[in-house]
Amino acid sequence: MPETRYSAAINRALADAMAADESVVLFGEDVAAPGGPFAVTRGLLAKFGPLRVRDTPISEAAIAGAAAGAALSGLRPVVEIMFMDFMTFTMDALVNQAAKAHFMFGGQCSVPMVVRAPHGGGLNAGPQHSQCLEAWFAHVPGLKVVVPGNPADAYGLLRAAIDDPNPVVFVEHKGLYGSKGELPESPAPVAIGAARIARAGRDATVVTYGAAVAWSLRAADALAREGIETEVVDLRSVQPWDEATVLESVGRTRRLAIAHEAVSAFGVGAEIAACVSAKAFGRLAAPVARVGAAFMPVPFARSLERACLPGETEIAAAVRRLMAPA
Amino acid sequence: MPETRYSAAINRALADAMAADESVVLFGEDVAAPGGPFAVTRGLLAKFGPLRVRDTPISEAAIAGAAAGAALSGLRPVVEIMFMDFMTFTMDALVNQAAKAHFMFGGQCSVPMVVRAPHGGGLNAGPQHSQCLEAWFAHVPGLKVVVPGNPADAYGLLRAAIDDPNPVVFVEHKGLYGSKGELPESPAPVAIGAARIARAGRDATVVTYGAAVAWSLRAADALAREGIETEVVDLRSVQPWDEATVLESVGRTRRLAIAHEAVSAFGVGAEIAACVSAKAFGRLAAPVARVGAAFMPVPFARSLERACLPGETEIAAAVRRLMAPA
Amino acid sequence: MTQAPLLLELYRRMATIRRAEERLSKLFADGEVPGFLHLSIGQEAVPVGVCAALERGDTVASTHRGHGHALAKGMALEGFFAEIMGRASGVCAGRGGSIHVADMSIGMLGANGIVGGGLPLATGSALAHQVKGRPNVAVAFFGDGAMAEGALHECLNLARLWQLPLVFVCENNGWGEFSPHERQFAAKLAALGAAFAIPYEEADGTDVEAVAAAARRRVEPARRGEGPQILECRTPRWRGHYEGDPQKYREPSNLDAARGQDALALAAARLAAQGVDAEALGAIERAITERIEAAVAAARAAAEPDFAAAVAGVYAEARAHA
Amino acid sequence: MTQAPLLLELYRRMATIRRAEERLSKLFADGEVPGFLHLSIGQEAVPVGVCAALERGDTVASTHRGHGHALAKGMALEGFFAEIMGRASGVCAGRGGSIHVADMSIGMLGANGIVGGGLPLATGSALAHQVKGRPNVAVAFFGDGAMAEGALHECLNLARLWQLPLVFVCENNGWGEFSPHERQFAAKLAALGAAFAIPYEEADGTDVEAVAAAARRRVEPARRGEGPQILECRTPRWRGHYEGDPQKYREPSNLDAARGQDALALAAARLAAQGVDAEALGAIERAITERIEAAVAAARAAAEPDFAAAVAGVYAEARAHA
Ligand SMILES: Cc1ncc(C[n+]2csc(CCOP(=O)(O)OP(=O)(O)O)c2C)c(N)n1
Ligand SMILES: Cc1ncc(C[n+]2csc(CCOP(=O)(O)OP(=O)(O)O)c2C)c(N)n1
Ligand SMILES: [Mg+2]
Ligand SMILES: [Mg+2]
Repeated sequence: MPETRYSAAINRALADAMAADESVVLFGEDVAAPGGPFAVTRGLLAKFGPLRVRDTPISEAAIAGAAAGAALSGLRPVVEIMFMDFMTFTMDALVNQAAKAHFMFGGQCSVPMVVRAPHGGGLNAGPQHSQCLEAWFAHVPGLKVVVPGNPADAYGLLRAAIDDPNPVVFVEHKGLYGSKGELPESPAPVAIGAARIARAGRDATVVTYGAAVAWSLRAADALAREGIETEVVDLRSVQPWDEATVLESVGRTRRLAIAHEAVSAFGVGAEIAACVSAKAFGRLAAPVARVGAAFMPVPFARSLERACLPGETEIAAAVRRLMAPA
Repeated sequence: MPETRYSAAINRALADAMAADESVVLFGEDVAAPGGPFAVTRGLLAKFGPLRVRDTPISEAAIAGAAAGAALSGLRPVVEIMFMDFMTFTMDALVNQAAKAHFMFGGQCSVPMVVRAPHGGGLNAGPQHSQCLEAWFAHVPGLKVVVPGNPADAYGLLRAAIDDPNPVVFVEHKGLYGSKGELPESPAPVAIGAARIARAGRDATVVTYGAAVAWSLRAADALAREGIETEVVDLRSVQPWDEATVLESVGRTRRLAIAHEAVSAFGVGAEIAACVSAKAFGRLAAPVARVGAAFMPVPFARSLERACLPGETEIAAAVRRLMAPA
Repeated sequence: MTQAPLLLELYRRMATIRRAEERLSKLFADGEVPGFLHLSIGQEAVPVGVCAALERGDTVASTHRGHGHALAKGMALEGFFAEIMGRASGVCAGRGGSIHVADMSIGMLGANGIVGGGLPLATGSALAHQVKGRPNVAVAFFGDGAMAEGALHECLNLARLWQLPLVFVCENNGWGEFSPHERQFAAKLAALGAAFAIPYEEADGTDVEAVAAAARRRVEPARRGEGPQILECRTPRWRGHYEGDPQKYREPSNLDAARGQDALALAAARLAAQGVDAEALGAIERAITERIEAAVAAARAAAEPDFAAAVAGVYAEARAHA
Repeated sequence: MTQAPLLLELYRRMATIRRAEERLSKLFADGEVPGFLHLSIGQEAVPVGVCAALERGDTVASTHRGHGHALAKGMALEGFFAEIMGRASGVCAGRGGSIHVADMSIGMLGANGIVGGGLPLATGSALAHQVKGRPNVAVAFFGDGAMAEGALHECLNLARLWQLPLVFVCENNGWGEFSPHERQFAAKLAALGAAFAIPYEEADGTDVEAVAAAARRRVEPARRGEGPQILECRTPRWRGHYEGDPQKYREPSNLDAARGQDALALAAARLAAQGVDAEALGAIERAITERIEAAVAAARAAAEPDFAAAVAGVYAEARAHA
């Protein structure tokens, strides 16, 4: 089980998928010759050649739209949108074309494409380079949304996303690229829609995904020192999301906090909170808590960004409030 | 109190706002000479001239972006995006530019613009002409989202939206354009963020907005015949939404259903359900219910569309379930 | 000059589109067609001429006014009518309707409710042909109104950079909805093509032989790997933007001029000069009418779409993973 | 030939930008500038030349590489440094940083993190000038990489249709991030301009006098109501795409060629020929350095931005309604 960086795991998943299936192609801004703005696609041009690995002009709408068209015509394109903030330009291609084609053409075709998009703050990159917009895509029937929180999941979920016949938004986190974790010698795909118990615990459940998994695990460590055993559920995908695993965990702990980096209001956590509050009605020991970014654009200055984005501290505090006697 | 059509109320609000403030300008596809695809802007070109009322080419991204730039330079543009489905093209202008400018420039400027966009199905217009996407915008700090359900609110909220220094997505419903309601001789603006008790009731609360207000009122009529007194709260705006009024109502009825036409999953109702479930924890007599469209693109065929979209029947059924002994 | 048999076949295809859309107009008026209906009556020479230059493996991305593209590419009338009438037997199972008729088995990637929406799809389809080494081209049909969308610019550029086997076909009917083209777009497509060094040709969109010849001249270099091509066809808009549009914004003279350009009449006159008599055309028309009536009858008899199947049809089924 | 006093002033402005960015580079290396930092060192002649043709009421929409535009339009060094260093006294209260420096009081509508994002903003600003009857123009700065975005196409068209007082200024430094321009865009801007019948002119972006003269020739017709104009300036990229970029993708010869084009050295040589001696330039440089160091010191001494104020600053305050 060698230690692998998150970015290297993605790179390996791309390479393995391209080796396994000639239909898999890669394109995006600076992904080929320069090896990707975050060096995630390094070496793939040399391995698979310029027919299958291409730099594009700065044309996000056409990148996403061409991916949809290519998927309709026999390719399995994996495209990169350099920052999730620029997914704004891909909305029509994704929402009106890719997401609907299988359904609205009566099941004649599928649209096996993956859009990789790094989200998240922590780099002081400011309001237009830090957003977490996955809730938009989760609201769109026909799209899947995957958010790996560690290298093994990044590998396994990307393989599954590329194999998937549906358009998948594959959300990476800029802050995770350098993080390390174990990756098996022969890693397997990870099913989309299956959460993972990242840490078992009996007192409270934290449901989370992406970079917030690590924060939640650190919060759980801190809480354990106070005698609070927190179960951490890594959703791994938010559309579909693994309701059964979440309900099972909450059924045991009777306390739920949801943690993500995106703004809380109208975020992914709202759906989970609404669903669990209804389905576990009367069995919860405390109201479902939500931890997310403050309701504001992600500010630039270090102190502002730190105050805006949630982290270990906020998650631990939320769990402590769950444990407080009503 | 003359009876006025919803579309005429919007037209009058535009005319009154333009008469009151020379900075208000109007542009969009076919809004000037042809008077609007739904005839909402008819007569305004003749009244205010071609400098202030303009047809645009089919360039939604530029329409929204130019509106933001114009708002930064002293105008109060009101632009029309012909179907809310085409807001996909305006996301960058709205989310990365308009929504953030006031904040990220440190409060130097405001962006007083309104994007009018009709949403909703019922016309068998199919998957790309029927969507309700307001949840996307509600998730974006810096945007306001207004959804009038009757002619008086359409007038009053549009006046307020045009007056507002922030970018406002003004969501109309295609199915409401022909509907009638009372409009005072001298109608006043309606504050954004204040819900309206559309019908008082003691047994259950239905929180709703847009076209679903009428469905909810009809459901309440039906329920009343069964002895169930339903309070109907018309949110009128979903960002901000009137938490106080909703909590007050639910505090009395202890039962809440949320009804909107958009897909339930990750929709506006999720936020309201999450919030109320937490804040009224332990005081609810039943889990919060959500009524929305089936999780699918809005299908074309009459029977499919009817089955996909919610209505009076689904709302009444949800309230009945709220009333059923646990 | 084209031999009569070919022109006759082109006539037959154009007449099929014309009669099918006339029938739809009637069905719409009678309430048998839900939703919006955009007819291409008068414009038949463009899809028929262009598709005459295509092979089955070639792909076509269409527009909201896509009936002609669908039928010219080979869509069967049964699935076509059933779809537009909202039946389970429709080519899209009644989920798409007029604006979304599609048939992947013949490379018809769908009519499209998004103006300019077909441009990136065709670009991607051409990319697939290129990557897979297929001897095929993709065609992007778009209207003059779509020229103003940024998608045109991005796709012209991408197609040229990658030398994709892609033919941009503009159906310039002079109108984008209720506004004339001149008030919507300030450039000529020819000049845009020149700016990107993409070969451009204009054809008379009322003359199916001229369109077919020009289409061959554009399709073949694209097929040979010489990169994207542009074909612009001026074509008349006979009807309103959609059925029910009273066209108050339109001068009667403009409408008259449009109605004066009749691709069917022109082809019929040429056929007559070549010795194909009215009798022969009449027989063709009767056969078309019979097929259309059969398709309408079948659609009427067909089941309503199944809602449970639609609910289950949002996602394509994924392979199972550990 | 320009009189020395004007060229001297242009030199002073260019030197201010150069020294300010050199200072930022050092501050960045020292960890005093958070986030990404895109420097325009080597490109100073373009913002300075263009802004020399502008008036205070004219508006400018900028790019991610916007320091030059901000300073050339008149942004004060104090607010500039404090913003990029993330202080409460920053021109954007520390909320935007380098990629978002803006000063509405001088018509600087903001640097922009979105490639091509300034194009529609400038289009709208020009519309506002036109509607309000102001004798002003808007300028859209954009890089060669931005040419591929659909926004360019849509805005060229809209500006031409409406004859807006808008000047498109392309800073063509030959690179879009890590890829050379030729691999990103297949058209020439001149030809695109011609397609839309928008007057186009190219200027040597190393020669501030040439840029200023060309900018005047483009700004004045726009101001007179003759519609949009295009100015393209070839300009060298001396640095990496952002600070810290090792530029492995770049041939040393390409970098050397860029460094060989020095707007400041060119202006200094001309000034020398006109009798402005090294002494005089030295004095200017010393004054600039002093102002910069004062601004840096002030920024260092300034407070951290206030989070509560930021939370309260998401929405502009609305008037009260019933
Ligand atoms: C993105 C988008 N914007 C606007 C519309 C509304 N709309 C439908 S057709 C049309 C006019 C299109 O004109 P053109 O491309 O010339 O095609 P034509 O109708 O003339 O065949 C418009 C504006 C749309 N469907 N999609
Ligand atoms: C919409 C969008 N896409 C991609 C990026 C990432 N990006 C930032 S700068 C840049 C290159 C821009 O090139 P150019 O316009 O030539 O400006 P230059 O950096 O050369 O000044 C890219 C791709 C972005 N910021 N915005
Ligand atoms: Mg047209
Ligand atoms: Mg550049």
